[in-house]
Amino acid sequence: MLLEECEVLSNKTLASGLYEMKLEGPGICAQGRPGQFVNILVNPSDTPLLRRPMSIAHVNGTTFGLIYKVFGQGTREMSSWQPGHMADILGPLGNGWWPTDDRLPLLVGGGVGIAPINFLHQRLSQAGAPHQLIMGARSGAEHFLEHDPSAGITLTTDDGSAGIAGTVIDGLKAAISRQDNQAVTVLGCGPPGMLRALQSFTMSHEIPCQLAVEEMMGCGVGICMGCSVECRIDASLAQAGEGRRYRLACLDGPVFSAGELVLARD
Amino acid sequence: MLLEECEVLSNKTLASGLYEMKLEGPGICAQGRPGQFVNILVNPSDTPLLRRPMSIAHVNGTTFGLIYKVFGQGTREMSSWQPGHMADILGPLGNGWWPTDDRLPLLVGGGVGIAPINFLHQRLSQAGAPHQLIMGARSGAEHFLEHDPSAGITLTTDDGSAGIAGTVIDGLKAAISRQDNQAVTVLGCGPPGMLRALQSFTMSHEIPCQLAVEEMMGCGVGICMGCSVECRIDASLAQAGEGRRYRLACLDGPVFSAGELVLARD
Amino acid sequence: MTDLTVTLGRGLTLKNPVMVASGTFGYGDEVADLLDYSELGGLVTKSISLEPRDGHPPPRICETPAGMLNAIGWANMGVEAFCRDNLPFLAGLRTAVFVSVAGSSQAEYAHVIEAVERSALEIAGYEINISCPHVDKGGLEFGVSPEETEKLTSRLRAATERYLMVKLSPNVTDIGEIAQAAERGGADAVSAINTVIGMELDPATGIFKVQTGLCGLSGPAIRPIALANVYKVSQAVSIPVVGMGGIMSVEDVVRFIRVGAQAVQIGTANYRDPRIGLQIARELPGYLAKIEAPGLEEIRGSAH
Amino acid sequence: MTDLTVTLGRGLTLKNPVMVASGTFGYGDEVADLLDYSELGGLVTKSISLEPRDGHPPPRICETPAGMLNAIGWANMGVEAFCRDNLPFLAGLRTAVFVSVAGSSQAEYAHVIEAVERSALEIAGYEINISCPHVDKGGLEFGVSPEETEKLTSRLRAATERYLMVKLSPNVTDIGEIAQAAERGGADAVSAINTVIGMELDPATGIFKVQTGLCGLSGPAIRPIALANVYKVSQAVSIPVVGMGGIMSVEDVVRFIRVGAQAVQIGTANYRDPRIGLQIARELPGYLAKIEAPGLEEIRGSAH
Ligand SMILES: Cc1cc2nc3c(=O)[nH]c(=O)nc-3n(C[C@H](O)[C@H](O)[C@H](O)COP(=O)(O)OP(=O)(O)OC[C@H]3O[C@@H](n4cnc5c(N)ncnc54)[C@H](O)[C@@H]3O)c2cc1C
Ligand SMILES: Cc1cc2nc3c(=O)[nH]c(=O)nc-3n(C[C@H](O)[C@H](O)[C@H](O)COP(=O)(O)OP(=O)(O)OC[C@H]3O[C@@H](n4cnc5c(N)ncnc54)[C@H](O)[C@@H]3O)c2cc1C
Ligand SMILES: Cc1cc2nc3c(=O)[nH]c(=O)nc-3n(C[C@H](O)[C@H](O)[C@H](O)COP(=O)(O)O)c2cc1C
Ligand SMILES: Cc1cc2nc3c(=O)[nH]c(=O)nc-3n(C[C@H](O)[C@H](O)[C@H](O)COP(=O)(O)O)c2cc1C
Ligand code: FES
Ligand code: FES
Repeated sequence: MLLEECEVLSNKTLASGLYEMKLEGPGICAQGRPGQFVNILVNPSDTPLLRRPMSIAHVNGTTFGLIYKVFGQGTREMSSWQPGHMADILGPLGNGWWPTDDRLPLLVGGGVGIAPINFLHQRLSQAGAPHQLIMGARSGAEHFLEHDPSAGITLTTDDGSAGIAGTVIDGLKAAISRQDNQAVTVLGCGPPGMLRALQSFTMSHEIPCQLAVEEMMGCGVGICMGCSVECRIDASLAQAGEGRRYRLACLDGPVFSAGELVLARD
Repeated sequence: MLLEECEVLSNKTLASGLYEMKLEGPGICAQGRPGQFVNILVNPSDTPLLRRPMSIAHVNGTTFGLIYKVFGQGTREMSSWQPGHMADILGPLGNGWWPTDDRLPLLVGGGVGIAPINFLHQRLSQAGAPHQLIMGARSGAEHFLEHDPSAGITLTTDDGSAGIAGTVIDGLKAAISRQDNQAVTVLGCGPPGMLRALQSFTMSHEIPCQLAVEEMMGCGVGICMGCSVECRIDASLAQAGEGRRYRLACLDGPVFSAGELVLARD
Repeated sequence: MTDLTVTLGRGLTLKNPVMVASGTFGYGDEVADLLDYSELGGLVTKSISLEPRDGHPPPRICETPAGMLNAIGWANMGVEAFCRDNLPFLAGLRTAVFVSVAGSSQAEYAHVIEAVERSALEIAGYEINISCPHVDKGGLEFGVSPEETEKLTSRLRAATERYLMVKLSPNVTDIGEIAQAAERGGADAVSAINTVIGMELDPATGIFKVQTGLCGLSGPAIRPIALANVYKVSQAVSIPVVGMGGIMSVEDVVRFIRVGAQAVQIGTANYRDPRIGLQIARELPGYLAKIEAPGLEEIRGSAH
Repeated sequence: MTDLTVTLGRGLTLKNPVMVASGTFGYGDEVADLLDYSELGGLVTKSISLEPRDGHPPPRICETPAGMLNAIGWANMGVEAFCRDNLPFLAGLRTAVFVSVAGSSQAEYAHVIEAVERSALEIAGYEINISCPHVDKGGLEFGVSPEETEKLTSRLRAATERYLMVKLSPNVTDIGEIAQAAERGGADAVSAINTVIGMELDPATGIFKVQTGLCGLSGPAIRPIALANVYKVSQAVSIPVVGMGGIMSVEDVVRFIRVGAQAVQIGTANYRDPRIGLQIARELPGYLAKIEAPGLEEIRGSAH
């Protein structure tokens, strides 16, 4: 974890409603792993008060990328940053996805969850590790990759304007059907509804699954205890007084084993 | 008084530490008189919360100008506005300087008080009305006019780098000495110290004087009662229960008769 | 179009729930150039005392993070001049006008109301500002004591048949207890919150930014505090609650309704834009439609 | 170089007046990568209870205008695990470490202190978080009652020879009265303020932004409230006062000193930048020189 002054190298529209920012950050690039995030100080004034967490979306040499949507004041201001702007960034934070033996990784991303999934896809591709990528969006305009199942890239859209019409679950089923019996594991990130769908699909099909969650974060480094995530307590641990009902998204996550998570509230 | 969406036409450095902004505002231009001000919404967020009052510094057709210094967040943000920016502006507000019979007006401006004095100078010049202008600053770099006593323009600087070395009081004395016995009146605006000096100079020399004050303003339109200015209560009015100890800079001023003002605190 | 009328009891109905708060809309016609007052749900005047009051010396206000501090000191012209010079204009408006009443003794509050009643001008009623120091009780504010609040309310209840709303201070351990005291005293409604006690100073010199030192905080900074207090008050009483504190938008109005407010008042936001109250009133039907709320009644107190 | 040391009584001296506040710096070494803790004037731990506590369900925090709300619910590992796993690291730091103590009964507070004393680790002392609900008293917080505050303080005074600081809640009518009760009970210092009660909700759905509904407001939004409270407390007691609430800069630290604080704590600002405390400590001599203040002592309580 380090605090780095990062120069904005570029900042532009990537797809409908989606921006991509590239920043110079040698320290963050050297340490960053897929699933980790950075925490960005939007401006030195009192509003917005807290940093904004953003997943690392790719790393090239000493340059890392973010892929983000404009939601409110913080991301709106970020979208106005010009090349040359110096951003105060804390990272890399949290724990990423962990290696998965011999199983074929099926990467599933939706919403802004495509950002960390993109980084994971990049790293696996660079390592020549076989995997499948499934990305979901409402329409084709929100996608920035081409639907190409033969190259392992499956897109889904709610309106059917690109790739498979349907949700990422439909994309996931299609990708699974293409594997002849190879054991798979699902590595996912996306909005709460998608995480719940992935959790119930993988649990009912007994597929190992690791999900990255998004929680409101106060600090991103474990000092506010604000980013609690409800977890199923293993009965034996609870007995020993070691089971913690709530874990911290920033320190213990944001990637958790799907079986561990209690995903209740939107 | 009206709320006008004004387009920024230009916004640039006028002299050291001083900016000039020109805005399109037909309504404000039609009504504005020297000594009146406008109240500017800096941005739609919660900080800064209140509008920023700025004197009208000149009017040309449907375009008016502001001359301002960067003090804090509000003026810093204003200084970043590009041509085309639409500003939410309330004005014109307050009362300006009032006519002064046959006396020769001596206009005295210092600090950002040069802004309304500049407008008064412009209007008197356009009307062909004789007057003298005295502008004070710390150094020549902060001036945007040329020292030209024969044309009625006297500059003063603390460091002597332009015009007369000294304060506006020295400039005022020089200007007075150039009048052979013509009755004069002083119309001034500037920082608290300068206002106090002008007040005591004019009172001790029995020169009529009208001063524009700057007070913290909540609203600029008389609905918060925040911009109180202490005034000497005329004994006869006080008896009748009509004298008000505090008057409002935004409604009753910002121009007051110097004899009326109690200028205590910096 | 959604029905925005709000019934407050004692036969009083507002055309919409958006009023403007005491001390934040002047005496009368200051901003009449900018808006048609009759589109407002209601208007509360500056707090009026029996005699004219100079108010506090300058500086009276300063800005703080997302808020502002003030100590105006109930500067006002006194009830006599007010009834003569300003109230006729206000009483002629087609909106519910409440005269805010200040006093330093129970008798003074009563005398202010009696003077307004004598003027025979048609107003909706009164808002009682109990955040005034009680000189007979060593300067402690009426609003911090349930006993004083109840006594004052019942005395004023006897002085008028008009609507009587008691405005609560947030600077107490248990605001629900004070609200209940006002209810027992016969108040038709309570309004909350008045400003939160605050202070600001120049670090370089130590000089208070507002001359009195201790003064009152308002604006968006206090909105979370106001919502908590209105929530507590709504749980404590069965008379209507009028909510305020940091309202800047139609979303904020709906937040206050959801924690139990019957109507709301807008204060500091008027200084940014005096039209904000009627703009919000105009936006309200569209916003309710957007969130699929049939009306105000259906969402009132629905926070969970 | 200006002398920044601060004497707090009971033989305790801080190397500078800038501490970090309870609950805003984790348990121990979370941010040890980013800064050298020994440059801090002091460090207060998260509030520790006797048994482990899960804390409140998510969401636990939300942002507000220039502030944030939280309801963490004293999530902590319990004093036993804390003394075993975290306190050794903290006790090894060259800065004054205060263990923040939470409890739901007087006995629980005492047991926490006894457990820490048994660990025989070298710490500076304790900060008593009296904003905890007293289960025997129907859940009313200790900190709203002068009697409870005095009783609790004297009981804990008997349990330790170390420094005892009582942390006051601003959610009371008269904070000076509570501060005096702590002083009577034998506190070495009082610290103020804890968070201000607040609430936020989603206007579209009515769902609380923080799961508990009522929760605690912190950050720059409350700084004027904190300054007012520290000012009042400083007038009320003669023991040292440690000030906090919304501190973001060296100017803010000086503001608190000027209203009477002996030292300060930084809370929410740590979330923006965990180095802020030591950065301010480094800037302090330069700032004092700039405003021509010979030292802290000369400006303490100088607000006017
Ligand atoms: C670990 C993590 C990784 C993330 N990665 C990405 C990413 O790669 N791309 C992307 O576009 N978004 C990402 N987000 C979400 C992003 O942080 C929010 O969209 C952003 O903070 C919104 O800020 P705002 O000021 O624009 O909006 P606001 O108006 O503040 O809020 C809009 C929404 O964002 C959420 N939000 C606001 N602040 C935070 C915060 N401090 N922590 C978490 N959520 C917050 C709010 O709950 C709200 O729903 C990530 C969040 C987390 C926790
Ligand atoms: C009638 C009037 C006319 C003015 N005309 C001009 C002008 O022509 N050119 C110019 O440069 N300045 C003018 N000022 C001063 C100008 O309003 C302040 O410099 C500006 O508000 C500072 O805002 P800020 O956010 O940059 O600074 P802040 O950090 O907010 O404050 C810096 C200083 O400005 C003062 N200030 C802040 N807000 C206000 C406010 N709402 N009202 C009054 N003072 C405030 C503060 O007291 C402080 O001393 C005028 C002020 C008044 C009252
Ligand atoms: C400058 C100013 C003057 C005020 N004067 C009064 C007053 O005279 N009487 C009163 O009851 N409340 C007064 N208030 C309090 C407001 O009516 C309101 O209760 C408070 O400001 C909270 O609402 P807001 O955050 O929307 O401003 C005043 C507030 C401000 C900012
Ligand atoms: C997320 C969070 C958790 C906190 N936890 C505690 C706590 O466990 N014990 C305590 O005494 N105060 C706690 N506080 C209060 C702070 O220590 C401090 O009193 C308050 O936040 C005001 O200071 P600030 O505005 O600088 O944050 C907490 C504050 C926050 C924001
Ligand atoms: S965001 Fe602060 S502990 Fe996780
Ligand atoms: S600025 Fe509000 S009354 Fe003058």
